[in-house]
Amino acid sequence: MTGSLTQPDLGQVRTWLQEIPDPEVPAVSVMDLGIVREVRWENDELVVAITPTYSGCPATSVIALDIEAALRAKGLEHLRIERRLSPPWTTDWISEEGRRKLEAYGIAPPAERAGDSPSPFDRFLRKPLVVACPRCKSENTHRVSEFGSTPCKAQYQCRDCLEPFDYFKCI
Amino acid sequence: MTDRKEWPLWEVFIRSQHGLAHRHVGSLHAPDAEMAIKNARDVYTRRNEGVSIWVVKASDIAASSPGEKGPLFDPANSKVYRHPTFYEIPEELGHM
Amino acid sequence: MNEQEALFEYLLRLGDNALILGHRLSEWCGHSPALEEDLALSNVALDLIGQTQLWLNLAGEIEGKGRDADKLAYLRDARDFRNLLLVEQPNGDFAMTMARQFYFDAWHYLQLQGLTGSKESRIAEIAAKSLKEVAYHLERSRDWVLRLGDGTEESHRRMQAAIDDLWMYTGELFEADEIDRTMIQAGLGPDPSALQESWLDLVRATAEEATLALPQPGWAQRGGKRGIHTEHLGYILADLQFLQRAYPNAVW
Amino acid sequence: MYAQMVKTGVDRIQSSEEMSPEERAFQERIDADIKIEPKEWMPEAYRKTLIRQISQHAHSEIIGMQPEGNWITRAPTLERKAILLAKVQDEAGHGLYLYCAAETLGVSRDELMEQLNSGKAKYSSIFNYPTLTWADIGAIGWLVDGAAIMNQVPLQRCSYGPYSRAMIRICKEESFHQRQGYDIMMKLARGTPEQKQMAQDALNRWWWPSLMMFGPSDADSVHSAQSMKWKIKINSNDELRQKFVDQTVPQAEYLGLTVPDPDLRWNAERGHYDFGAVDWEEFYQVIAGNGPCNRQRLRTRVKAYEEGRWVREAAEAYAAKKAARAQAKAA
Repeated sequence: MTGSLTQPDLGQVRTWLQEIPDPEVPAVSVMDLGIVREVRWENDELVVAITPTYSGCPATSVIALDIEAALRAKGLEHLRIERRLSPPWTTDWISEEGRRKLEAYGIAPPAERAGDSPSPFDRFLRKPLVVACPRCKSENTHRVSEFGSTPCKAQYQCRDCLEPFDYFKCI
Repeated sequence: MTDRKEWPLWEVFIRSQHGLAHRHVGSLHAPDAEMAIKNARDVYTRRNEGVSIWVVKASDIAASSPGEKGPLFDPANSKVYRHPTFYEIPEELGHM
Repeated sequence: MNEQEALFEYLLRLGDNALILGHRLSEWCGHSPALEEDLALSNVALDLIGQTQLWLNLAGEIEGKGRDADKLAYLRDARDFRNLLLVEQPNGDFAMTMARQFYFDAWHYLQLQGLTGSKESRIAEIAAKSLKEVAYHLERSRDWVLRLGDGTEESHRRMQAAIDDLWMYTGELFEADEIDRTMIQAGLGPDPSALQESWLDLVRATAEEATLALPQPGWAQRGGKRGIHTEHLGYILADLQFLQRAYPNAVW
Repeated sequence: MYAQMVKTGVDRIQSSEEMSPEERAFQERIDADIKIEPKEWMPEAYRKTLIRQISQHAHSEIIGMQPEGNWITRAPTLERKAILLAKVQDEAGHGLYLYCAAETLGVSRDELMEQLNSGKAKYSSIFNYPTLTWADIGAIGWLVDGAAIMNQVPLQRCSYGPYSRAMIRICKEESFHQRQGYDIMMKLARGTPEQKQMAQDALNRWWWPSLMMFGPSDADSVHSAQSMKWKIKINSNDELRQKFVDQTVPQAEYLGLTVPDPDLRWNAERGHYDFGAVDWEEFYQVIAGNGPCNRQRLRTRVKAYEEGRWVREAAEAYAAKKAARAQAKAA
């Protein structure tokens, strides 16, 4: 029995989770992405609730496994991963920290909030979405393809520095 | 029957509130994809059934032929090792 | 007219617009160009009937004379209705219905958007709920303006005729009267004239994409907001109110 | 029922020995409650009978929108208006599901519509009666939807996959239809004397046509026997009619209304109600096109269809133009 006798406080657990990278975008952690929805103690069992970025996301089981392994390494024996599908994950849950990390990694973070659906006036009058280049910050960019390396990303290119980059679509 | 054109048939897939994947719910007629999605919203989500809609032209669906059911699906029957229940794990190890 | 009286009148306008247009759209049920459209038009009508109940119940509450949405809808005469002339115009052909809907939806969206900022929280709440519904109405009516405008020769001709015919009823949407001004000052509702530019932007861009020519600004028909209607409203009410009038005091 | 007297094109039931190997395998699947799916082999008579039955059902939903649609603009309260509109809208939806189910059998909706519009296709006799008062809306919900549900619930188990799935969806959505009808009747039965009179009058006029919905006795019908063997018909007409009477009479009593049948009485021995003879001559006349509203209903449907033609064509033309533009841009 190597488990700690005292329960680590939840803040501590969150700090540990902060170090677990997302398997698909290793630059950001599962906390940054807002995949971890809740951490709580149920008597002596630690429960970590996670919401997959999209249902059927193949990375979900990997994430669950990573979390389990990391926390066990910290000496936590009794833990359970709870999958939470509702409400569905949205890019609105990516933290400010996460957005900064995405950009530093070369992925443009979502340009708008999914929560407030754009006015039909804006859409009809085609005020185009402004996606800034994560490298040179130019707003003179264009979409190359609706789909990037993963379904949640689109491919863009900067017209100024010519950098091709992924844009994290807003869902 | 004259050969007059009819709005094409679309198959509708809806992801329900708590469902995992999009599920086929039925079909409808619409002149184009945009209208097909909107019609699907009005036809198949009148009771708050969905959060996401896919439509695909029925004529664009390639389907397995029912007569080939045997060759297509039977071979999978013999690959029991693909199922987790195939393996016996000592009970003391707990969940794996 | 004090602020409360003005607010009552103002709520009647909101409720009556929804009621009368909902009534018109429900006339299509079973007669649409395609089954899918029967379902869609009914959905829009159902949204509008729901909005009617919310606005008119609130109006009755503000008035404080024990009238609820049903009493207001079923027991007022035409001169006491406050809806815009646009919404009471007959369905005509499908192009006419869709042109009327598009003109109205575009304005309705902006109006509701303004109302979400109302200082009266109940107004803001109803507006926020309705706004989502109307965003979808606008999508659909705009879709049809595009499809009919840029469809076949016949549909183009019909849609052009419809937007021409109804144009003179759109001026009223943006005119502010004493009641509007009271609402603006009290922070209860938006300035109708401030909505016109956005409305025109969208209507112009849509007409252009639909290969339609927008009429020149001209003489506007007005009066609905004050209870001076076209002849059509009387027939709508004869239909709408028949049972309540024929069997006074019955409960249904 | 919504599909009455569906012909199967057979004149007697084949024995197992007479069947071809395919037919035998087909019948064995049905006997084993395995669903038949669209592209699988099926006897031509099965396919044709299903098209007839499903399209009759669909046509009934669509024509059925008219008698109730009559009262949407005149509904007595905003809530009643919304409920009725939602109900008639559901009927459009159900027609649509059923046309789609029929389309899986290789017939287009346009073809089916044309059959309806030309008077060639049948729909339920019940919708050729007029709705004269608001109580008729209550009576339709209570009696007509009540009768329809009786038939539709077992059809959820029918042998053809798409039809069965459409039925499941329809039954789920229809569960409120009968209740709202009964609710209208309750309000009227407990209302003013005029309202009560209105309710009784509606029951008087709709009772017999509702019993006719189940169709004449098919105890000796080879078509019914064949359909039941194929599991596209589950119960006999008489069985369902009896069930309907047994269920409905106590409901009428609860409302304080009188069922217009002097011969109606409880038969303790049978454990069922005995009831009077249905006027089948009237039924055949209505089916043949001589009901009070046949011509009117068909004319209204044809008008909507013809007047919608330019709209459907325009949307089609627009889609084609848009696709061509997208292609030109890509090239």
